[in-house]
Amino acid sequence: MKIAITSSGDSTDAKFDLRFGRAAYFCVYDTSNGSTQFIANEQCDAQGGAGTKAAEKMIELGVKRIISGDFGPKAKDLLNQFKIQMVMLDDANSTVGVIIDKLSV
Amino acid sequence: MSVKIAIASGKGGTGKTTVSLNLFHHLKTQATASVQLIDCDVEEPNDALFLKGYKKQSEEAIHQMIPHIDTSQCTFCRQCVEYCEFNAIVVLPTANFAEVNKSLCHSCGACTYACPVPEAIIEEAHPIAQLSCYGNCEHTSLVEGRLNIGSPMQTLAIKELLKSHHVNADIQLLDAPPGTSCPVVATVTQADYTILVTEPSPFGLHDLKLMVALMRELQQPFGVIINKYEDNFKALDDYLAAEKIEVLGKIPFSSNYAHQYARGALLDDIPDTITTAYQAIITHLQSKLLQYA
Amino acid sequence: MPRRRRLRKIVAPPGFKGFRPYGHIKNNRVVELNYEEYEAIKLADYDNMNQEEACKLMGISRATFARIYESARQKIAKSLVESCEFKTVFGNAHLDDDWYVCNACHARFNLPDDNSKDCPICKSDAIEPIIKKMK
Amino acid sequence: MHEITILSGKGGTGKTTITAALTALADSAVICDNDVDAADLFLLLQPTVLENGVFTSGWTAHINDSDCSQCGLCFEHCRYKAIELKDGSYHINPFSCEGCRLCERLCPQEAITSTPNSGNQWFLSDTANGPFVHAQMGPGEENSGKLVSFIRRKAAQEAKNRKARYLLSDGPPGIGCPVIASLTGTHQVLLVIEPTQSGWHDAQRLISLIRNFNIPISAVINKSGINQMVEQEVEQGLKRANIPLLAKIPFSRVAREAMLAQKTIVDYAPQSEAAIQIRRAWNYLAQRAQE
Repeated sequence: MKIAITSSGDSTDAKFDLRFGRAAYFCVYDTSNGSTQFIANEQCDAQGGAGTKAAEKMIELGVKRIISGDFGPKAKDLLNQFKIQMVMLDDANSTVGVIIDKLSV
Repeated sequence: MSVKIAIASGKGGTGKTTVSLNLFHHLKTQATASVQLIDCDVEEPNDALFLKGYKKQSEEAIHQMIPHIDTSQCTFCRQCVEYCEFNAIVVLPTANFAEVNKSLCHSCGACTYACPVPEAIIEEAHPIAQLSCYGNCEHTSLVEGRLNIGSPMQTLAIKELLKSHHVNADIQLLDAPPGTSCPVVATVTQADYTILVTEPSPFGLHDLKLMVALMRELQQPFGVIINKYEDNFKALDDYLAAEKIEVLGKIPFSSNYAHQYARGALLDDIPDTITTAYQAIITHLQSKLLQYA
Repeated sequence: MPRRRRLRKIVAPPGFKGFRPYGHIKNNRVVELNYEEYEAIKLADYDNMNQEEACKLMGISRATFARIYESARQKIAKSLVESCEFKTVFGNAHLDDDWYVCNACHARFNLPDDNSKDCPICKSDAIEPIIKKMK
Repeated sequence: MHEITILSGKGGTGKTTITAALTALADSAVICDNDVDAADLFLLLQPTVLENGVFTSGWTAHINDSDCSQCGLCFEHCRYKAIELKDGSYHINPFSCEGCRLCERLCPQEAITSTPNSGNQWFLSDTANGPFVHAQMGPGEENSGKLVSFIRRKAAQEAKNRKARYLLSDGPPGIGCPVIASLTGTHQVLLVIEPTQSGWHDAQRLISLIRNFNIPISAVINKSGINQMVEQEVEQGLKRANIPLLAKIPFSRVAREAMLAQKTIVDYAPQSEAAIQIRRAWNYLAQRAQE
């Protein structure tokens, strides 16, 4: 299964990003082989519609679960329609790596 | 032929509403032509608060046309997504999914043009604001636009408001929103002449300068009314003289009148000094009215 | 940075969308009652709990409970006296159908497919719905 | 970092004057002027500019005369009536153009190009009361909401870099797009209410907007004493809405004198009733920030 984690940088040492649509990067973690892939969020500075565009990208990537700080109403609606699991963590100080470690235990 | 006069100011609280209402009131008593007040401050309309004698005559919605994608017709070619500059459209070919986000759409029509299928995108009306008419007997004296809370489409609401058939008097006073950005442009560009209301303070002067720059760039004729006038702020007089800006009048500061404003009783027992000031302004304005009518 | 919202647990959402007064002169006034305000009234005045128990159940401090409860009473009083309709609105409660909270790691999540019933982060099975559904 | 946004609904209620006074009271604060449309805070803070830049937002189309074949396709399709026929040739009125770029795509001659709007400038400055992020809009520039979001991000970044405790934001008037942009993510809102009918009317509309964002609100009454009846109504209304009233700042000439002297009230007349009341409000805001 593919899990996306919002990240403020392009490595597992980067801090978890609490924003979804305006996160700097998405880390796509594949549970089948433990690989991670970092995708830059082109829309993070978009003037509007960043959340829907991010959700659109997640759907295209075939992600089944997204871990972020919060989801805006537009993104929530869209992800709900595609049965993608949303997980909200209040963990501003963890790195992406720490969150992945939690997942693989 | 009707004349439209906009009342604007860069800064809020300089007295746009007070001046608009007073001009309306004094014009009504002095002029034979019909006069209407149009409240274009759709975010915070409050002219109606002060015109207690008038009854609400009618109310209707102002609409925005927002496209709807019919997924049974759509071929999911994503052409509309490509055309939409506002990120308002989501199309997922793999999932047969296509949707327009209403709060992001600017109604530019690019998607309907982009779409190769004739009936796949159809525009539907969505309410974004309320238009209300106030008056007595048959005549409508005040037309107010009121943006629905949470809607970001103030400029569109103003444009639609000014197009309404209810706006029809010989002299139309447009009470503009504060600031110098697009909602203000939408108001003053519809007007034949604009009155800038300022106050003698550093804030007032700074914002007046911005407003003057805007009016010059728009090439719209304008004049200035100094509200709450007191003698101790020379920088404003110097600026107006140096820039050769026409001063239509000065309304003296009156603390009694400020108390009256607070109560909402702007048009009862107007102090004589103030009435005199407005009568002078109207005399001054008459030449403009003739020029632009 | 998004603001952290304190979670307010709502045990059962109201089974209605609002109340309307009857036999009065029509007006357009509406009072909006938040779900959490509804819940506060229900716990305190229907289930007869004391504030101590009620605030624990809602997962909020006692002061916050008192504030919500007071506001609920004022709104209901206003609605009665001024004969205005009242509506229930979401307020600060998470009322999405299937949102859960993990008691072990405090992650909040939804369960779009019904297969897994464990916390997606720590795999704990100590999860509970943020709102128990009305049966 | 804790962000406090000062809003009023109606313009001219004294938001800027009060924000300026709060900046003098807060230690370790970054200041941000969100009222980009009529940015006046800098007049009181007298900043020294450290950094500045151009903020681009949206597009404006332009027709190249020599390539235009006068087909009128753009004129026909523009929903904003931004394309005008003047002296036999088509021109784009930049003030009406919304930047949808449809005309650019339609033009068979490729005679239309769009350029990013660059009339807006942002500044990072130093003031006696802390770092200050502000902006200046080009006249008639579009959509200040995006500029507001931008300078708020800038200010938040600055607060993070300097490890500032507070971010004080002077908000725009109204309830539209710029106000919504200044609300997202703020920790608490201070309402400045003028006890006049229109001041209270506008504040109520603003309160229902803020409620959608679940942000804690507190309020001060400015120009207190201007009308007792309305003031009572405001006080009761705030009580009903569960909004704490922190201070009542009397209607006096001190505010105007301080403005003419280009100083904040607490610096100009620290013993005045106004300064005392503002200090009281700040104590509450600071305490709430700790919770």
